Amino acid sequence: MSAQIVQTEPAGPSVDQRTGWTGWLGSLVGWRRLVVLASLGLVVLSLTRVITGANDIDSSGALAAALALAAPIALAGLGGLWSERAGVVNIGLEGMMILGTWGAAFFASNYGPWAGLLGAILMGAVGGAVHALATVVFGVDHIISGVALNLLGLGAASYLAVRTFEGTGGTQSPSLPELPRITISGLSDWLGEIEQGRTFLVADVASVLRALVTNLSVVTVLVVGLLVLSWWIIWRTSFGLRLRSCGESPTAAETLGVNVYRYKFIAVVISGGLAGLGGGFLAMVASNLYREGQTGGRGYIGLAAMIFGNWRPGGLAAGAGLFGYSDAIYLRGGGDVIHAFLLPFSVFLLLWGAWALWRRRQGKRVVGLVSVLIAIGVFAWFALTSIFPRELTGMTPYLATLIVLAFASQRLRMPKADGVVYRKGEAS
Amino acid sequence: ACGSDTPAATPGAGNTGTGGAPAAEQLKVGMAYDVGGRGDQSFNDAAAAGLDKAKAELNLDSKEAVAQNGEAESAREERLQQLIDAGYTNIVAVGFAYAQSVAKVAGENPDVKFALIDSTDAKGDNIENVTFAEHEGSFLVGAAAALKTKTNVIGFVGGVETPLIKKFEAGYIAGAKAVKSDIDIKVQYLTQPPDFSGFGDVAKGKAAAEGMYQANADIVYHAAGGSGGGVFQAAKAANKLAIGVDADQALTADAAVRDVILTSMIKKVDVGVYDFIKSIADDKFTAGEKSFDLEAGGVDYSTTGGKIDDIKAQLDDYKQKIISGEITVPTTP
Amino acid sequence: MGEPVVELHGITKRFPGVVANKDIELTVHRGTVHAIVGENGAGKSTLMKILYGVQQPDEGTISVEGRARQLKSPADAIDAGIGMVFQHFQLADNFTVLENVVLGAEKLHGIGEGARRKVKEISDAYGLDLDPDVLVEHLGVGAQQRVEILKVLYRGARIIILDEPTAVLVPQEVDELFDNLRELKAEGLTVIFISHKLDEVLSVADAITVIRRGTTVAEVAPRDVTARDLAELMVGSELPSPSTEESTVTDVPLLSVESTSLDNPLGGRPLLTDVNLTIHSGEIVGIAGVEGNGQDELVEVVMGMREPTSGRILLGDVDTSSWHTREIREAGIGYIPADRHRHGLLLEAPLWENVVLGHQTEPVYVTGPGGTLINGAAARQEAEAVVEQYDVRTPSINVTAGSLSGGNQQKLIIGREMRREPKVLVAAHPTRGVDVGAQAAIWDHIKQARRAGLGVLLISADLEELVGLSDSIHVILRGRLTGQFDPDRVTKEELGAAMTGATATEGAA
Amino acid sequence: MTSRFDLRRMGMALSAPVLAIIVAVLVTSAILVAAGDPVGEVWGTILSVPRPRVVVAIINAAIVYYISAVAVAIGFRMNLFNIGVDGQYRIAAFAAAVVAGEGWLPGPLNILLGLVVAMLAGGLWAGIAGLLKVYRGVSEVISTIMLNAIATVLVAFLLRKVAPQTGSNIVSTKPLPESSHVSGLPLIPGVSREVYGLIILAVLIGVVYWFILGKTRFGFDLRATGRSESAAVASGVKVKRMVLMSMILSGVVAGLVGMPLLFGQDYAYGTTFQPGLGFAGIAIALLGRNHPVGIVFAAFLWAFLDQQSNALQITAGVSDRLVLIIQGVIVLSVVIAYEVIRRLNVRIEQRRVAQALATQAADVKEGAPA
Ligand SMILES: Nc1ncnc2c1ncn2[C@@H]1O[C@H](COP(=O)(O)OP(=O)(O)OP(=O)(O)O)[C@@H](O)[C@H]1O
Ligand SMILES: Nc1ncnc2c1ncn2[C@@H]1O[C@H](COP(=O)(O)OP(=O)(O)OP(=O)(O)O)[C@@H](O)[C@H]1O
Ligand SMILES: [Mg+2]
Ligand SMILES: [Mg+2]
Repeated sequence: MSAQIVQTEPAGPSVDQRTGWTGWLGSLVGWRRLVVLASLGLVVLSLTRVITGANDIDSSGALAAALALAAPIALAGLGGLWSERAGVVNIGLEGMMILGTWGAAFFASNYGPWAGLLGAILMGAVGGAVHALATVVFGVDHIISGVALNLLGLGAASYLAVRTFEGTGGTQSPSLPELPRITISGLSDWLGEIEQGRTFLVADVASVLRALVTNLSVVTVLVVGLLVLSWWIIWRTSFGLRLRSCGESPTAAETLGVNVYRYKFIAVVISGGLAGLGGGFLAMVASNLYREGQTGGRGYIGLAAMIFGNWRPGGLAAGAGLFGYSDAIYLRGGGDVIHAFLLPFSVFLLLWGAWALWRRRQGKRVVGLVSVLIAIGVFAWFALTSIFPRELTGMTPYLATLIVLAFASQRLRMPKADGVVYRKGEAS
Repeated sequence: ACGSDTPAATPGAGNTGTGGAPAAEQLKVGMAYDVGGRGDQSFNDAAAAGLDKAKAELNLDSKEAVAQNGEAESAREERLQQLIDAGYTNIVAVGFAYAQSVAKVAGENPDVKFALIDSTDAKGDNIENVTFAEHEGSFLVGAAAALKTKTNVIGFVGGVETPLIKKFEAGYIAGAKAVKSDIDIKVQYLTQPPDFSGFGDVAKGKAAAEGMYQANADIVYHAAGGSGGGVFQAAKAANKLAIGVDADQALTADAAVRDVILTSMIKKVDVGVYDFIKSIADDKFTAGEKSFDLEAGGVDYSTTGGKIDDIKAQLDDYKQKIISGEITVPTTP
Repeated sequence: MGEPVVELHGITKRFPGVVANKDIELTVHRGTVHAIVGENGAGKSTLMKILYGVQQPDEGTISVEGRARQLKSPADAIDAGIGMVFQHFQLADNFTVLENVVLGAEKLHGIGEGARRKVKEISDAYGLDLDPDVLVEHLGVGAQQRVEILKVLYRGARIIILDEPTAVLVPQEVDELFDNLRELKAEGLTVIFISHKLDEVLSVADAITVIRRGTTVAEVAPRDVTARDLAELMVGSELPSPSTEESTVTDVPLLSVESTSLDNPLGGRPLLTDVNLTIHSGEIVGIAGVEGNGQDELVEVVMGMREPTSGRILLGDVDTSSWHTREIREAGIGYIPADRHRHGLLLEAPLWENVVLGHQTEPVYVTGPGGTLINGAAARQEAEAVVEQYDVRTPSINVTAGSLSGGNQQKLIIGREMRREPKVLVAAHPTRGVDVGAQAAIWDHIKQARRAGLGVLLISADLEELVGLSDSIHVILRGRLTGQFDPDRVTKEELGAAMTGATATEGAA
Repeated sequence: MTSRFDLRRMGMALSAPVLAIIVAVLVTSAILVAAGDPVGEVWGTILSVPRPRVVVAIINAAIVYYISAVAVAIGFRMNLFNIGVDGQYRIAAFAAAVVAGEGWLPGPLNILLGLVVAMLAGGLWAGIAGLLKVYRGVSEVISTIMLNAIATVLVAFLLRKVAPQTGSNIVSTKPLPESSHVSGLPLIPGVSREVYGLIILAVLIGVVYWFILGKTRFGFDLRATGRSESAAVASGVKVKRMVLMSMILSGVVAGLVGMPLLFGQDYAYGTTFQPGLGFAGIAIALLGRNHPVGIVFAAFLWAFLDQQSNALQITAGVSDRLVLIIQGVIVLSVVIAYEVIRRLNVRIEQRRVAQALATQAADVKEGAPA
């Protein structure tokens, strides 16, 4: 890949010997760590909500919107995960997503909503197959092929749309039939009442649950299912083992009789299918029609979510969730919510700075001091204003992602042979 | 589907025109649409309706071309020039994005006549600037919202935060405040220029409107082009109301959501386009600004669905006050 | 001797412009260790890859256990009961031992508990001492090789190919490996074994095939030949022998490492602890050690690629411990890295650019105001000189470094460093994977420079080389220098013991 | 021998794009036929000899594309994927427009000031991604995607703050003083349209790019790092510094992308200022193989297709989005053709090496017995 993660430290024998609670957290495996982090997050949200009175911070509506906005990003990211785990960088997710939006619209309007979903997957998979053909069979640089796919995807979808949705001028499709949504109304109402109670933590748990039982699209459930399923297939089955081996060391895989080309090809096609489904989600769940420009760069965001999530399903779900949440907050006019977040952010900065100062490591001093100063500044901002300027709320999703990344430890580990063009017979 | 989208303008349009006269020289009209083009169920469609009406009445040959997102200035120039080269010497440039290119191409082609919609930035002897008083129309639907709200909270969703859309917002707020000075108005824009995806991102429109409804708003007005579909969906899901824009959306929107549309702020781009073509056919073209305001019937509110029949009198009262100049509607919020 | 299990007839393999194998005849009998020897590029690996199905022969037949076989891929070879350990290990670093072992053979025992049990069972049975759940990247080379062998055994291979398995092992590990081989042999397995270390070959093999320029030139029994005979069969002519010379050591210290330690940034045991050593003008100081005991880190600290946590590096009497690599190189330290592909060369760049690499600021190579421009003409001239003086076999200096054979790549690196007449040379494995002829030439160059006052820090896994070249030898173990030896008196066994920490070493210096 | 070698290489270098274009035409034609669109008219339109005014438009578009592609290429040469050129040039154009719009300095000096401000702004914005990468290990792929979006919001916000209230529907910075317009060059006879005067800027950037990369020590270090980071480190390159420097440099050049538009056409930064040039730059850089001359051809090809396809809707009645398909197919087929030809070259080179070695060996044998 032309874009590699510069390893900031030379790889040595990495013995995990971190201390304190971060060490304990690190020692938790996958989903358990996720659960702990999520609970922690909820407590922080709840505290912030109670202190600042910004109730939309975790209202069931905000959470439901976050889920709906996160789902297509998660699908794109999951597509990226499949392909990159098999060693093929997929910057063409956006193009495959666009193909998916058209596929969903065309098939749904002709053969019904479920066919629409399949159509989205199919069209995305076609895009994936082209990428696979170029990168796996012809050994083309993965970035170049991905860039070409983004052009092709956009071009093909617009061109096809003009041909297939003639009545509407070609920039959008007629409205599409809907897929079922799940509402457990009794439970939803009851939880709604608890949520309105605004009690610390209780209301927050209720609103999380309410978001899950109110007007939840079956496709959203499918997305969650696909995340889990992908994890299971890639990390728990022999198929997945082989697939990952193609991303880590294709020559090793080859010498053990694994048909590397085949696995890479399959992975990239699946990747395309998932990204296509992400497009389908946009066309059929998030809205009810195909529209040119509908994906709005979500393929790239999905890619970012996957890198954010360290090439793991849980991580990418967190990345997509973070993004979907901040997007939801912004779209819901969350000037007050964003303002409320200044409080925990300043507290976090203060703790971070204090910790850095306390450790007294050389060079950390300055970092610590600066953090504390910024923390004070942020707190002052929080205290002296009552709302975040509306014109700037639009940058929240992006800024939040950058800030989290800047503070999160960057122990990113991409598959070792990711982006490396593989040729058969090169084992030595 | 587009044929049925022609709003408001069709009544009276029969075959009474000069369609049959073979002797008359064919009028050649080139349409350069904004992004979205014919079929966007909104702004461009309204312009297309004007063309269609003229076609039905006049001996007309037309050519249409549409802009792409994020295109170069030169692409717009080239589009206009291509139309001229192909012999279409009466050009309708739909949307303010064409201002610069119209100025340039009009200068180079003094014999070609231009109608530039929504902009007064390009002036010339052969340019008619067709503008609309969106703020005045928006004032009326703002007043309607304020009169109809039960929660005293209403909303506005703008597609992209441009001065044009802010004009809608300003009028809406003024109208609502004129009725109830203490009314709470939520305002949200979906994207910032040059990211114009806010006019086509239904998902975002939906999320924004949802937020407003959940924050107790019961009526949301949108000036968000295609994203407005999401606003209607959210209204439907929340069992609340929405206000359409540009066309009478209770007629043009997706059938499933038409019943949530309280009223629409109609911007009669079709009339503007039709008038331009007609003026050329009649050899009465005049350059300069042609403002389609409330008085000229260029903007209005719609009554389809009968949801505002009870307040029609009050709205018409406001209308008269605006026309008479008693009320001056601001153009910026 | 058992019946023939592998019979290769008339194997020919042509690569573009090269005939790697030509009419090869090879018969291997059951229950034997069969060695294959030959120069670099003779075609040994190619032949083995053909037998393992990685590559397909252009001509010739293969039969395994009496049956003619078409080996289209490694899968076919595995099917036929063949397993191969490659010259460069084929392991996924980020996989556990278990994952590496079961990959491709999931059908046998699944990928879960059953497989884990089986892995433990084999590991115990052969004393491989491997934990199935450890990540391979945390293993040393020796253990990695045992994983490779475990992979082969797990698949129930009856014929095992080992391509240069001992290149990276210390004597004790070699002995363990050979013990294992004998055990396998006793169970009726067949081993095909490639090595450049002819003594080893003689000690372990039951039969030896010599390949020269792609063809089999002889099959001999180990008891009938000496190492020298073998070498001459390989090369087809007589060889110069490495000779020790009288000491040129002076008392002018060039490079001193003083109480230097280096912490592991990821926590855990320090990578280097209190290292002290001095290199004088005209002295070659050898470092012996099992790979992964801090040699790389020592080199990186000396070369300024890492800053020591404590201690000082002195060049003459200037403290250079906080200097950057470039400044250190400018001060006259030459560097031959252990991994030429990763650290020594730009494989896609032409030779003349590679000659500049590492010397970008040398006055010869720069021009313009403040030396900000690269002088292409001078670089080409120097490259021609390197090629000429160091016998780099290449058609021109405009071909890419990647298209040279390993030995010639190494000569290029040595030439580019020596031509700059360094005061000190840090040489890590200067002759690894290089055939005997080229090896002798490289040694000669180093010795010549030593006579002129060069000080050398020599790191090598080849004990022969260490003993033959060094004026003194330090053993490095877990990041500490644990003993100093006089190369004239120490035996390989003593060194080996010290390297593995098997003895409490008190230097015999 | 060298000359024959070079001739062959040139032949190879040319055959790849030609082959690729043929493939692209075939594939696109197949799509057109399948969709039932008029193949002849489409190609007739796209491949027609452009009118003089279109030639000017092509040159102008190519100028802007070229700068953008060079910005991207600087990153690629370092294995950095700067997706952020888009945001960088918009921030830069805005900053330059604001400063130059004030007209503090007279005529040409004001232009120069604008260019410097643009370079600073672009460099700073890219520098954020560089800093995040070097000090926090944040992948530049993510950070530049995020920074693009942040730039959009930030510029829109600031633009509203500084824009004079004109009642226009286009929000713009204060227009440049007349004296700061860079007059166009009447290179093409027969039209009133002119080529951007800042074509000089593009040429200069190309030459400087070629010079720095190919001739200087800095360029040597940069290329070395791109080819093998580990080898570069061992050779004494300070990789972190290189990452930061090349990211900033990429941003500096990105900052200049909008300058021909600003000083030669729009004379202000407004909401209709062309977005998306950074993304085109990625494809063009890749197509031109990050080579200063290669990118010239790629930029012209891209601009040619873009401009020629403008007429598709009007003359052939086909969506001009078709051009995206053509461009995508061209990118793919060009790289595939290059790859095929590269492999051929490697083989030939290996054969040459082997042959030369064989003769050397023979010489040795025949000469003195070693
Ligand atoms: N894939 C390949 N493509 C082209 N040439 C090759 C390839 N593999 C090997 N060769 C050539 O075939 C010849 C034999 O190489 P091989 O790797 O078999 O040698 P070897 O005897 O194993 O050498 P070494 O002792 O260095 O490992 C060499 O000349 C080499 O250049
Ligand atoms: N797949 C290949 N394609 C082209 N050339 C190859 C290939 N594999 C090997 N070679 C060539 O074969 C020769 C020897 O290969 P080999 O892998 O044995 O290297 P080596 O000399 O042993 O070096 P090292 O010890 O670093 O591996 C080299 O000239 C190399 O360029
Ligand atoms: Mg070999
Ligand atoms: Mg070798």
